[in-house]
Amino acid sequence: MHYALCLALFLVGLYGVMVKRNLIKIVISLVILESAVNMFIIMIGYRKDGIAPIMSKMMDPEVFASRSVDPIPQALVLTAIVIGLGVTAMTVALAMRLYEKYGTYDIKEIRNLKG
Amino acid sequence: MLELMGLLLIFMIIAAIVAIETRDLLAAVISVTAVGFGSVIAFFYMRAPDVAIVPIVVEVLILVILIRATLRVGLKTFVGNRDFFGMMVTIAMLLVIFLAGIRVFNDLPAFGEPVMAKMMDAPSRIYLANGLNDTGAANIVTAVLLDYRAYDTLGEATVLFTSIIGAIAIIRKKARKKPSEPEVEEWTV
Amino acid sequence: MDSMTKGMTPIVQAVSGWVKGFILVFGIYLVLYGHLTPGGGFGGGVVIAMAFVLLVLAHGKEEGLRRLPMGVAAELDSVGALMFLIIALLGMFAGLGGSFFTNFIAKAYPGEPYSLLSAGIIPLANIAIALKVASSLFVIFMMLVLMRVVYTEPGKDS
Amino acid sequence: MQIIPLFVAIPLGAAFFIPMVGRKNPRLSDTLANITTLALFLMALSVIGKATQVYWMGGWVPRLGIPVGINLVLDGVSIFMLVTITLISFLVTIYSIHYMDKFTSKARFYSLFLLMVAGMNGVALTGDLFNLYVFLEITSIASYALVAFGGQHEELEASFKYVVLGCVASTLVLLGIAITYAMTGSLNMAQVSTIIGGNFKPIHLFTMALFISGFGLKAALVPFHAWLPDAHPSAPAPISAMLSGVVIKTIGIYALVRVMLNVFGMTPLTSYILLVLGTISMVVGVLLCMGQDDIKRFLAYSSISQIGYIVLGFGLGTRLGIAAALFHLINHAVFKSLLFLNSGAVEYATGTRDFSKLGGLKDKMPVTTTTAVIGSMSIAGVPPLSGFWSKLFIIVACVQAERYGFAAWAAGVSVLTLAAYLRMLKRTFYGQPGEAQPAAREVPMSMKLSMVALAALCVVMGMLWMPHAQRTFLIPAARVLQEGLTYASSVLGM
Repeated sequence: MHYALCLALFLVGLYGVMVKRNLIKIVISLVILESAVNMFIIMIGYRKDGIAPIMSKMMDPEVFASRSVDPIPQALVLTAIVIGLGVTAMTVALAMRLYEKYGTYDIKEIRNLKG
Repeated sequence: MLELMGLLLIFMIIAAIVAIETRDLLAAVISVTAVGFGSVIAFFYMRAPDVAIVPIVVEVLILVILIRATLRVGLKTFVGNRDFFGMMVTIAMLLVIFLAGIRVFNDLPAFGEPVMAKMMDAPSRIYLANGLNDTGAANIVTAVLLDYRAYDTLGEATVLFTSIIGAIAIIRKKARKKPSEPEVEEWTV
Repeated sequence: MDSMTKGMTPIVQAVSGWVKGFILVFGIYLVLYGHLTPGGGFGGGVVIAMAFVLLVLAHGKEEGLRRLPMGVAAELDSVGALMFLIIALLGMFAGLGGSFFTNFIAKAYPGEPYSLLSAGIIPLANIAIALKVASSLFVIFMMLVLMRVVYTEPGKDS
Repeated sequence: MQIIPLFVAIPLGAAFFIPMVGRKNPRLSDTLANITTLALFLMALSVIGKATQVYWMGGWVPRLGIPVGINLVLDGVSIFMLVTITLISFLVTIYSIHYMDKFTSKARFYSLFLLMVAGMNGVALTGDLFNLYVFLEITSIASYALVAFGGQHEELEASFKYVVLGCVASTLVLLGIAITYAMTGSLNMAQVSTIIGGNFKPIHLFTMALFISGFGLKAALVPFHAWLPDAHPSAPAPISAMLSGVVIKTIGIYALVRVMLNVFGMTPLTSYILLVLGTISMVVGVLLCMGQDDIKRFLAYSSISQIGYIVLGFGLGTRLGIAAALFHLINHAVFKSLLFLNSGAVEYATGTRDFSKLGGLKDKMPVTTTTAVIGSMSIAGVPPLSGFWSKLFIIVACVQAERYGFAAWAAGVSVLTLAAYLRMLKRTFYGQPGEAQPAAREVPMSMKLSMVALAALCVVMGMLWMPHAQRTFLIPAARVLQEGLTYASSVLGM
């Protein structure tokens, strides 16, 4: 159920990428796509009534290991978020340059190259 | 509590649809930030404080960048979609993926029961049991990020470096010169 | 549109002067204690960059560039990345562990768990990453702020 | 001191360093970049013929057979890819010394170039799924920026198209990796393959579909090829050579084949999908390329067709098929980079890439013409050049696997390729002089040097099928892929 909702979020992003004509809308759709995947990865690692994977002196290591959520997905998502940020920044830079050249964000009017 | 998570996801989907479908530009940018903050809340809820800190700030930065990209060029509204036929084909295709996804996702472990609970060989078990002794870091996520899987983090830092150099290269005003002209370094963009 | 060049009202400037100091300290805290509490190089670096973003938003881009010129920020970006790579390469020397990314400090001086100086190269790597992330986000933000978007007719490229 | 991590660390270090020192002094960045790629090429040559080595990052060796850290695997295929990548990138950096004088910010160009090389080396070496994704992104982002490097209208537009489709592809791959992790709890390719081990549930098929569409987008296989004919021609010529020559093969084909064959294991279904995708790409690519009037767009469409041959060979799944596909992969890397460098030389000398404005260049640019003829004949499969042998062996492998239909398609497309290339040669180098080149002169030394080197390789590469070269270079690579799931035991040492 939860995974299906996450997939729906992913597909909403994919829909935006494929259907929208405005460059900024496409960038927004890519951001949504990335957050959907990040969300999915964190959900994989969640343990019901779990605790954060940060040890403290008060906690018994055995109890910690049996109750903590999965740390790997969290490390992966940290990496993925930064990658997404880099791509977004570069895409926005590209979109702004394109605006400068064509005076529009509409992909229909930008179409110079034939598929 | 799992219902709360479902509600949060539904909220994010609605915000995403608003972001994609609204004609008002500022509303679209703000809605996509709402999706981001929805995921921040979800990360806190799913016991991932390390992950939650980064998107808070990243979302603000993306908001600033997107508003900069949209507002300063003075555009207010967006124009519509690509042609109707292509849109229908896309929607049909996405529906097929969705139905296939729902069907196969039954094979995944249920939400709330991570795979490491079942798999005896999962590396996560080793990280949780020995992380502190192996690396000296009490924050196991940091231990994974900067010691066990530090090579990924090097790659991640490189990605950021690449995109910055790339963005600078894309934004520079003068891209071509005559072969005989000397190289000039300019920061005015 | 003017706020990017001249900055905002004096009230905003005064408040942001205080807030930005707190943000900076919080960012540095996140970096230094990244191996003990939530946070780390990336989170901390982004927070530090936000302090500069606030500076630019409140006081205008001239002030921001005076505090940290673009050229210097771009060099810091390279320096941070190189530092991280060198930390990784140091581990390759036989005396220090022998493979890429060996945590050679933790092997030699295991340090008291839960203290600031535990975890070997992890705090050092956090500092390098924070330097890298903060300067690169500052660069990208300033690039997009400084960029003048002027529409040129097709076929009139420079 | 182990050499394996240096394949990634050296180009990374150079890429971080060059923007610091090279901004004011372009000649210094030329020197540094060329030394780096030469060093990488020599390192790649030095590992040819070595047995499989596994390198655990940070000294985190597996505990009780459970991989803890990230591993780099230097096996036959990785060596093969490393040699291809570093060979082409070395010759292309030599070419760039003079070619890139047309552009500003040379230091950033080299930095991005080396990041791209580092990313590809990382992809070729890694034994970890998520690490594969990270290095895939490094390569992709560097190539997005390099496509837009010229800063003109169509370059920015092509780059935007490439970014959007590339991002979708990366997200699909990441989703695939996430589902794989959710099923197995591991990211290590060897461990994942022992857990999945060829017994498929529907979700594995779904994951494989994600990987095929993600990597297929990166490799521009036919239903996913929309970005390539824009992106490859728009880039500066050295980058077009890299993109068509090695990038689509490393982050598309190699990654796809590694995941399909070594992690999931080849099944009749995946084999059939690859065969069909390969054949469609082969046919559609060559048909689309016949009608082009821009020399670089022509070459870009032809790349799609040749990629089809490679995928067809891998799809057969037999030892001969895989070896022939690898052979065609390295051959195509050589002659397609050569042809793109030729097109860059033509553009450098005349300022245009349009067939209708070109013609009769053979007297003014003899070196470019000769090398272009060798490259074209090789790609069209004229004996005794390298392309002939690899296409022949792909067809033989099809026949041996009793896939006669596919063999016929491969032979037919080869004839069409020859016709298309003869037309290209006639309209560019022979025939009536066009309007665009009254002042055309032969290009500077460094550009000539790398074109001649690549043309010479086209002639001698057929020798790779000699028994000795085959045994040390091709067969170990083909064996790793063909033996599929034994990959796991050779990596984890069980």
